[in-house]
Amino acid sequence: MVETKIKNQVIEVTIWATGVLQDAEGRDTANCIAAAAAQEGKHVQAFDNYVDLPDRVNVPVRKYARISSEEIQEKYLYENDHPNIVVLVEPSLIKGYNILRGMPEGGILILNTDRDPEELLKFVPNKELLRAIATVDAKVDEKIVDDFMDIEGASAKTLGRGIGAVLAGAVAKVSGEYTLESLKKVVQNKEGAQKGYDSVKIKQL
Amino acid sequence: MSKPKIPKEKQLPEGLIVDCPKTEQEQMTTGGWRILRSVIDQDECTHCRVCWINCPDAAISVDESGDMKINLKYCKGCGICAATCTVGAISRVPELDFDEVVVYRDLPY
Amino acid sequence: MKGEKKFLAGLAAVAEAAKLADVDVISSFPIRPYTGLMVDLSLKVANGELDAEFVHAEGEHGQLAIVHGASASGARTMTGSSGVGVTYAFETYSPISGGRCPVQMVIADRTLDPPGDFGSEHSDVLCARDQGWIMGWAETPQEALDNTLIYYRLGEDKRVALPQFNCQDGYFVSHIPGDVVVPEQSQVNEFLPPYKLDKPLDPLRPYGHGPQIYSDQGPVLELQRAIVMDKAKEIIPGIMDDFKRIFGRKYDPFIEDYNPNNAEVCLFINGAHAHTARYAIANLKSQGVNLALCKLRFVRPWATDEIAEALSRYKVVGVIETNNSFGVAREAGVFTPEVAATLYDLPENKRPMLISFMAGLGGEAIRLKDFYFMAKKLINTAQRKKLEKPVYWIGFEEDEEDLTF
Amino acid sequence: MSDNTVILEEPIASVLKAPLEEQYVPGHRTCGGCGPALAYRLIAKAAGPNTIFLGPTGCMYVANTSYVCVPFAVPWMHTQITDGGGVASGVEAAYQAMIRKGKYKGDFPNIIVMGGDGGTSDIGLQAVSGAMYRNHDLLVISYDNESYANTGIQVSPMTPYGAATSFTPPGITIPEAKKFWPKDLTALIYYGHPMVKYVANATIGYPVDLMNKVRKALNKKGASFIHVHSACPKGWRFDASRTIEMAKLAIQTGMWINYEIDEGKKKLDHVPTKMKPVEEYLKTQGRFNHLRAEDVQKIQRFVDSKVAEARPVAARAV
Repeated sequence: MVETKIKNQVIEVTIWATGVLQDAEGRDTANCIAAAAAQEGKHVQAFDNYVDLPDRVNVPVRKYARISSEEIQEKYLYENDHPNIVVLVEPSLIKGYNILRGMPEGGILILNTDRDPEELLKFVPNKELLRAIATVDAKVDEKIVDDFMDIEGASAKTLGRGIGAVLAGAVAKVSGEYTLESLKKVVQNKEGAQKGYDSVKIKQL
Repeated sequence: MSKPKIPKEKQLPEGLIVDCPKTEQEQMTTGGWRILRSVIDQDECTHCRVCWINCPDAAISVDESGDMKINLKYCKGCGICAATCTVGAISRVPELDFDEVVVYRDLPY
Repeated sequence: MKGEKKFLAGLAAVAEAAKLADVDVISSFPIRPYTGLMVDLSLKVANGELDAEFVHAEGEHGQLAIVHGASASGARTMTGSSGVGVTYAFETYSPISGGRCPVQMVIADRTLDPPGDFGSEHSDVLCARDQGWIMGWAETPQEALDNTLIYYRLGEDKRVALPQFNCQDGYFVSHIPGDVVVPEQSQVNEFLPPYKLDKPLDPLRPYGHGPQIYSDQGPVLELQRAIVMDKAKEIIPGIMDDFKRIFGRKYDPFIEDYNPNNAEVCLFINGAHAHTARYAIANLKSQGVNLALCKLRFVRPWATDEIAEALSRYKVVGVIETNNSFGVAREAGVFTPEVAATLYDLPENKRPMLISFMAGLGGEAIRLKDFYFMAKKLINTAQRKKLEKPVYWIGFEEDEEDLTF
Repeated sequence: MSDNTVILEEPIASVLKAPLEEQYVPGHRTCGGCGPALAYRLIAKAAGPNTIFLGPTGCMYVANTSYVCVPFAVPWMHTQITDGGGVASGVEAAYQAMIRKGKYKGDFPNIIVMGGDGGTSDIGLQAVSGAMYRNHDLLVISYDNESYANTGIQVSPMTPYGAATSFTPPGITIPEAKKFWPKDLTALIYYGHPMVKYVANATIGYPVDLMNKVRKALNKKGASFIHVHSACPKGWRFDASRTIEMAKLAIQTGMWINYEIDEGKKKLDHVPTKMKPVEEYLKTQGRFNHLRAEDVQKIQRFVDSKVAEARPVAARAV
């Protein structure tokens, strides 16, 4: 039998947001993460969950970023089946959905809230999958992207203008998949990226 | 030419003709969408039914005693009820303040 | 044979069948040449011969929408069109077959624009051959009448539940009368049960028709339609047996293999021109030339095994393409690639050579001499055991006048 | 026309008298605060169980039936966005024939097309016009959220002048965003189709009025039409809790004029004697953020003339 390498190693990041209010921000967060990793020569993808769209006010929407040190072989998929990192742009979604679905052990959960990570852990029935839970308050004084032109299938008009930079900064700190410097090179809101990196509250599990 | 059989778990009704629900579509619970939960102060409520008639999700019902009851399985938390309440008897409280989990889904849909 | 003998053109014959089938809802829009069908039906409705709702649609798209809604509600329906009318309604074809509504659409072929050409070319409805509809052509008004009843029976069968294109060549079949036996109502009642839908649009039994699906459910629905198209193939022979028993007329289920003279070469043909081809075969016999004919009865479902079996008996097959498919494989019409694929799995010694004849395009008549020319090319190829040229455009070939074999 | 007709009780005197039963039940993926969903619910409530809905493609198809389930207690069928009027005509024709021929024993159903503004005023207009012209016994609803919302808010003929959509962004060359004035769909339907006995403009801001108009329309023999102004938080860019406020504000500023024409008699409903300036409406919605003072004035002039035109009773001899 010929020995075949059958697994393509890809770090999967799944971002959950609420429709309309955070659709563009969720997409932007995925774009920021992918662009930062690309700065370091990684192979990356960022895309929307197709069936979540068209988005509706308050409907959960998922955005995906994928990072790999080698070329991504299965590029044309609809979903991240096994997210290593999960980011909730809207923390309330933690109550309603199995946000860690498919996560391999040792995953990371980051929520956009001013609450403490411990407080939210009670809503995660499968918390044994996590190596860390973290919270970062990205919602304060950051402008929500509010523009019709930030729509699925259209080009990204900006990168990291709003809270996406803050969340991507937090992801950099908690996961170490890319550096804050790489992130700052790609986002407009450089202060936000720094703030996310500095202010994220991490609880190691 | 023989075609593969469709396994039971994948089968769909021929022509995609599906059953109608009677009172609620349980395949599509939307309570998990909610960021702010509406809470009715029953002492203030005048039973005018304005919140009930204005709910796009039919998530408010009138119980036997005439009280308005919010169906948290489906309420998306839009806040129309609070905005249109004639006596300001409905407040909106962050969902995360409640320990109670009403709907928990493996997948959004 | 029971029934009343009449002298009717193809569309008038279909109108008789529609009346016998007690159609409930008809939708019309004028376009030549199929219009005559609706003229006859409107009169039958006006004078009370047929109790049906006759709805004047605002276009072919509307015509199809109307029969879609009516069929989903439990009514037996008929509509029809020609040429660009057929393509205008294109959006509706897949939703109708996907919703498994067995509407019947009568087609009297007409060349697609440009420019305005009334002639019968099959390209109009052949565009829609992949939309999940039963499809086949009638050669004569009698066959048109019979096909109407056969298609309702087939399409409304619960195991199938598919819409049908009941096609005939415009003008040639639709307008030129022939002898037709119009069967008795009792015969039709025996052959064609009333249309009964399991899940109609009915407030007494509410169902939701056609919600959105996930991407991974698409294949299931596609496979369902593929399976019932297969099922149609499975039950067609039995329906033809029943038809013969009740009406006394025999139709080959899928392919009419006409080879009275043990020929080695054969024409593969669809539609009206089979009539002339049969006379060409007889005339050539008197010259010592043997030619056979395979006439297609159903384009959908395509009977791969039966067609392969029939064509495997010949050394050379000439596919007559009364349609065009610009830039297609082998650069002829839509049948050549289908026939080639059909023959592909035959062992080499049973696989005939294939020649395409572009004939009857724009509705041009195919004359006896055209068939003689085709015969010459088939026989020459058989004798030389070598394919010199895969496609001939009738009317444009240099040696068409030379009919020496 | 069939004799198996059931007459719906009208009028519904107040919210307290509205039926408690829902035909459009909870469990669907429409926006939080969705105006069209509220319209659907009120229409279904008024129509009751003996109803068949036809759903041309649009938000009220895609959001309601994603995925593989429906939120309707009554029969519903998807139609293409082009052919709601056509499919409904076919359903109506089928019931006329089947009841007459003894093939169906139930009552003649209420047949309602729930078309969006695109599915009724634009790509679906031809089919709607066909149904109206032929006077099928059915009701066409245009739930008007003033855009092709399902595909991400693209301009439709009902989009107001000056509104931004994802196909009409404001820019240096086109500062006012949308450049055309919307169609007057109700007038188009009424004055273009002489057999139509009942048309109305309604809004989710006045639910009892809407429900009564639905019942009145369904109780007519023949085709009727109701244009329902349905505020859209996603497309108009306002907070979802303000849907009803937007609907009412549209009435108060003259951006929406509620009326009915019942067998030739025109009656205005809930139209204030003194209008608020349109600016009060425009400033509440993100889609008008870019408007300059001159654009607002232009819209004000347009609305003034529409209001003036609506006021006199223009009756058609029947």
